[in-house]
Amino acid sequence: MSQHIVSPKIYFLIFAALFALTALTTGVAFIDLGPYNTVAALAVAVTKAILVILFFMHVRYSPHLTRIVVAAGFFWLAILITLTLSDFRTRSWTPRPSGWEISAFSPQDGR
Amino acid sequence: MSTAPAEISVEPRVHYLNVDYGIKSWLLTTDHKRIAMLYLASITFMFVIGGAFAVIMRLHLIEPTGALVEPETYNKLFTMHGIIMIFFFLIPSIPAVLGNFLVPLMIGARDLAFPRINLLSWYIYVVGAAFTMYAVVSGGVDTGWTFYTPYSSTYANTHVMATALGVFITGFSSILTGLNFIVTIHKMRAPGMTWFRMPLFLWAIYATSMIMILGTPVLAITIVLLALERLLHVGIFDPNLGGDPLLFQHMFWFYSHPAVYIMILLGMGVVSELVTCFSKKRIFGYSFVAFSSVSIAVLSFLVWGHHMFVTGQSIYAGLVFSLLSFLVAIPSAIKVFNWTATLYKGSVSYQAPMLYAMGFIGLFTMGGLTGLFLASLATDVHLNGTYFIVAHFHYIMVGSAVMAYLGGIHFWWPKITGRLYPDTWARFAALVIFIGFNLTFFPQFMLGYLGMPRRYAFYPQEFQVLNVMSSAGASILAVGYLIPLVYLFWSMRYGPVASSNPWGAKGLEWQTSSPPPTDNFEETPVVTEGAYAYSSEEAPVV
Amino acid sequence: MSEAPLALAHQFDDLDQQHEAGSLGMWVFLVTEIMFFGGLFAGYTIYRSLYLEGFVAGSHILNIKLGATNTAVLIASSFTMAMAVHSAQKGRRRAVMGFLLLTMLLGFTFLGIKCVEYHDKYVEHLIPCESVACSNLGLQFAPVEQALQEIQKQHAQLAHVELYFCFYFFMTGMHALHMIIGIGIMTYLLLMARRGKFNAQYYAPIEVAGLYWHFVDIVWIFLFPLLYLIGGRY
Amino acid sequence: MPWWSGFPIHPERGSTIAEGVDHLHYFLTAITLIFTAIIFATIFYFAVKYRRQSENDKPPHIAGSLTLEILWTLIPTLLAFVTFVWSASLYFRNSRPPEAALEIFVIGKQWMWQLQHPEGPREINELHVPVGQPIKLTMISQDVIHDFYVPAFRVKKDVLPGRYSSIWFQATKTGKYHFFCAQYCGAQHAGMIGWVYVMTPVDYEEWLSGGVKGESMAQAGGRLFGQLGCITCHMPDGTGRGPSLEGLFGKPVQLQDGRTVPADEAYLREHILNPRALTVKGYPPIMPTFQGQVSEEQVLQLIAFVKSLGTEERKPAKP
Repeated sequence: MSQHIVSPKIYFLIFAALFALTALTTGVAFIDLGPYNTVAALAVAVTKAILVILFFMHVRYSPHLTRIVVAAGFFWLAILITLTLSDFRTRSWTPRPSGWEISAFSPQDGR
Repeated sequence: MSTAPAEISVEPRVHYLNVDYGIKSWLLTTDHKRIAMLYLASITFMFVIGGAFAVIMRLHLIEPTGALVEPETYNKLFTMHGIIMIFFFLIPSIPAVLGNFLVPLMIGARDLAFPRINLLSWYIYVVGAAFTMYAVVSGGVDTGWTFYTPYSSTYANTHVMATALGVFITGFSSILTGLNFIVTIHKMRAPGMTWFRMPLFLWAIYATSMIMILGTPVLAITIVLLALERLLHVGIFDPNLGGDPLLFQHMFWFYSHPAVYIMILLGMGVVSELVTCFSKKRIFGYSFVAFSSVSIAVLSFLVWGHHMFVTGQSIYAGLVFSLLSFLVAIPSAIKVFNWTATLYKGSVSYQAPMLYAMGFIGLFTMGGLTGLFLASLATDVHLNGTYFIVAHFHYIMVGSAVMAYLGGIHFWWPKITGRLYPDTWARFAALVIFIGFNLTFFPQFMLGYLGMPRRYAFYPQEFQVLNVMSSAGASILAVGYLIPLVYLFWSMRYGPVASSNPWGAKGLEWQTSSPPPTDNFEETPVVTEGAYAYSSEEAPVV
Repeated sequence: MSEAPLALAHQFDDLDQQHEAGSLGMWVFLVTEIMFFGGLFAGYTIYRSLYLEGFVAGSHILNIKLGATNTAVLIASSFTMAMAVHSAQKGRRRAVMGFLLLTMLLGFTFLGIKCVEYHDKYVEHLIPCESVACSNLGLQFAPVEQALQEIQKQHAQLAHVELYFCFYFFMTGMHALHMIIGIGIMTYLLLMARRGKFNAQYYAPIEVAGLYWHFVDIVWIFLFPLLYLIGGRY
Repeated sequence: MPWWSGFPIHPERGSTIAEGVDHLHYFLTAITLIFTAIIFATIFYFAVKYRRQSENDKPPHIAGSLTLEILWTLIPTLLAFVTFVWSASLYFRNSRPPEAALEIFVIGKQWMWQLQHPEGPREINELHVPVGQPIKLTMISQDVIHDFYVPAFRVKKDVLPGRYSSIWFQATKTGKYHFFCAQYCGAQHAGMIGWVYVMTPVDYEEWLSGGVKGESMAQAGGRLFGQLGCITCHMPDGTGRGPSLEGLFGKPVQLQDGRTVPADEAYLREHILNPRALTVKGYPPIMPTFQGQVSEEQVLQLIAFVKSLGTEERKPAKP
């Protein structure tokens, strides 16, 4: 399992990559990309997290069980966020006999 | 009916109970069997307190204007009854008592993966119980076990913080127990014990541990946010900050619905063991029952919205949650059919554990199907917040989970204490509980359909007759629960000595002596056949 | 180095089984931590989608330089922790102690920078607390000059910015608490390492502590963009 | 009076949707009783037929049968799906109030209900409605979450603080029906109940005119509109700094950041209490917030006034 010893060179490489990604995400924040700012910030954060999980936490060399456990953790978090968000985002949908009439906004009911 | 086992001369054999005496040997033990006994004592104490609150409430509701207590006290009674029964009895009962005792025995291990963490989780449970008991003694809390904001965060002036802290701490006890079970089942199975040779009780334990691991932390963070909102007078559920009380309900029910499956899944696990042993037959459709346990655990995380159909959740989300709630009922139906099919061509005996198992199957069918009323949107609008809901979840929690727990306690009692209990008394108690239970909670279905809201300290006149019937049933049920307490304690000293396998059951725990030695097995057993191999020709010599 | 008998617990058959059980146990615990922080992230996501301009205003009030340096500090501490595990695998006792000390040092730096940020919020009256006790301590939410202009620039409502700061303090506070626990664990490991408890065969406690520390780093990796970089600074 | 006479089995059906909900309820009751009976009977039959003859019986080894498993997976799934479609469509239809519904405002506060008719009369824990006329209740709470529940009409909805929620019903039978608070709200939660009096339209008109004739909500709203100084910006001819509110209710409004939203009650309430988040296109965000200066009831009166501006003919048609 984690008997596999990772050479310090790879550790240093990963450290450098993480450092660069941090600088990147901070720099990108100062450029106006409209809605893509958030997408970019999240994409960088996810890559950094994957790097830490695979190399620093040795998941790359661990048996499948550990990978399933990690995936299950993030999947359940996704369940909580998506199903709750589905309620908040569809509150302003009022049912019409012909189907949904999706009004762009009804303030307190959540945009 | 059951022939008394041949009298075995009791030579002073060292086992986990008489290996050491004294308070220190109990309070500092890391033996999973002793920790199970510590849990048994503490949750029975909590069950008695919770039960007392229930009896007072039922007596109070005999009169439409309320016969016994003030409305404020009644609100505290139903809140404390809910909190104690759910967080301090039902959730720890089967996993911490039967699970702790049996998991290492059933997979042929010497102990759980982390014995010290196991003892730590008992201490965490006791500290949590202490906080809640402090709240009970010094005035109680009246927010309902659901702690809905903004009442619990701004308007309630009772001991919400102490109870919330108690529930928060006890949550970690069930997280650590779940963690222990998952690692033990994965890493410490005896040679030859593949996943599909494991008893179904262990499948249920595994599925329940998944729920404990994935659900309880969300309850913990929700309670921390509630406590912070009460402390700082500002928080994310506060309407005048633009916060939404529904977010609290979403995060609360994300844990609390799977929590009801923690209670029932293990009841199913116990019943799978009882039905197979007392009909001397292999379970019908082993892999279907095993996979339905795991699929219940997974699906239970997708359905919590059916608690919020009328609380202002969006109609679209209501449709999604309603469909998912119907799907979660399917695996439970599969299990019930498989248990019933197991009896076919078996050799059925009616000892007390089997009576509890059969009672479980019937009442669980009733409880489960009344859940369909609440999963379907149109009827839930009428029935939400009425006594129909109270009846539904009592059929599941009391009618099924507690019955299965009692069945399990009776079935493994010889293994736990090395003594047999008086079976005629046990069957009588099972019957009294069955009758008392139905008389208490069936009228509440009708009360709910008539529209009597729950959590009412006084109610209109026309609901009185059904309430009186329910209170009558409650007194029978209370008596029914006291009888086992008496004869089980009696049997610890005076019961006939039990052989290592009094029921002729299959399973590794019946191959070691009862009560088992501290290290469970003389030498680690090797498993050669599937679970419940009752009818294979070369039945291993017991 | 003969197998250290004292290290093998009686319920395990061999050291490998014990090691795998330890790692799996920590990973399952980290899943509970994911769900624990997950509750906060879920609340954050929902309110960000409902009151975006309040969150943008709140995020622009934060000091992005301190946030970025903190991220770099934490990544460095992750690196030194990984090196500590590596040297434990090689059985080099002095290297293990050195790297553990370095990781704790970086951890304290992170907490120091965090205190500076919290102090700035205290001075700018951005503490989300409405209770009487808080106002006696001078903790209240009444943004002034620079923060107020930012809020008006974004057309945000004061209540929504206060909601944002609720999340800011709850999330970074919970993360800081986990940092303090991590540093506590490492001091204990430092003492055990000094007493030579670990060798090339038995180093599980260090590896498990490493997993915990990397998890705390991952939480911050997500916290930094979500709290500091909302909507971009232009 | 014999004890069993006060022992109703079946709640009254007082509204148009009660019929449909009851049919679904009986369908589900039938399923529950049939399946429970099947299970109990099978267990009882097997338990007796295959009772243990001797201790060393050797029952056959039956591992299971795939066909049976598939059978008792498909049938429950089918039943579940049928019930889901039936109940979802019923719920979908019941959730939309008809256009010409008479609107009544409900304010829940700790342990009493205040019901406000647009024509002016205000009732505590009582609601007088004409039979046969669809009624829409727009509800809000002043403190904790309450829940307006009329068992005879099969309607229930939580009443939330800070947000309007609405239900509708059309009474079919005159008479007196209970309404309850069905969401726990504190000490006197059980006391927050009252009566819905369904009357013939003639009696309703007589009650409406006979009762204490305060000014109608629209008139009270108009008075407030002047007192609070709204008139200075929202001039009827649109020459003030704010937009004219003539005929605004129900029409889409263009916001500063490009969104167009319908000007319904929720929009107006949000605009009164938190205006800066909803600056209308072409107008500076200078409207002050009235949070804390107006009670929920006054907000409802202002909204009633705005609705009555320039839409005399669109008043709900008198029966």
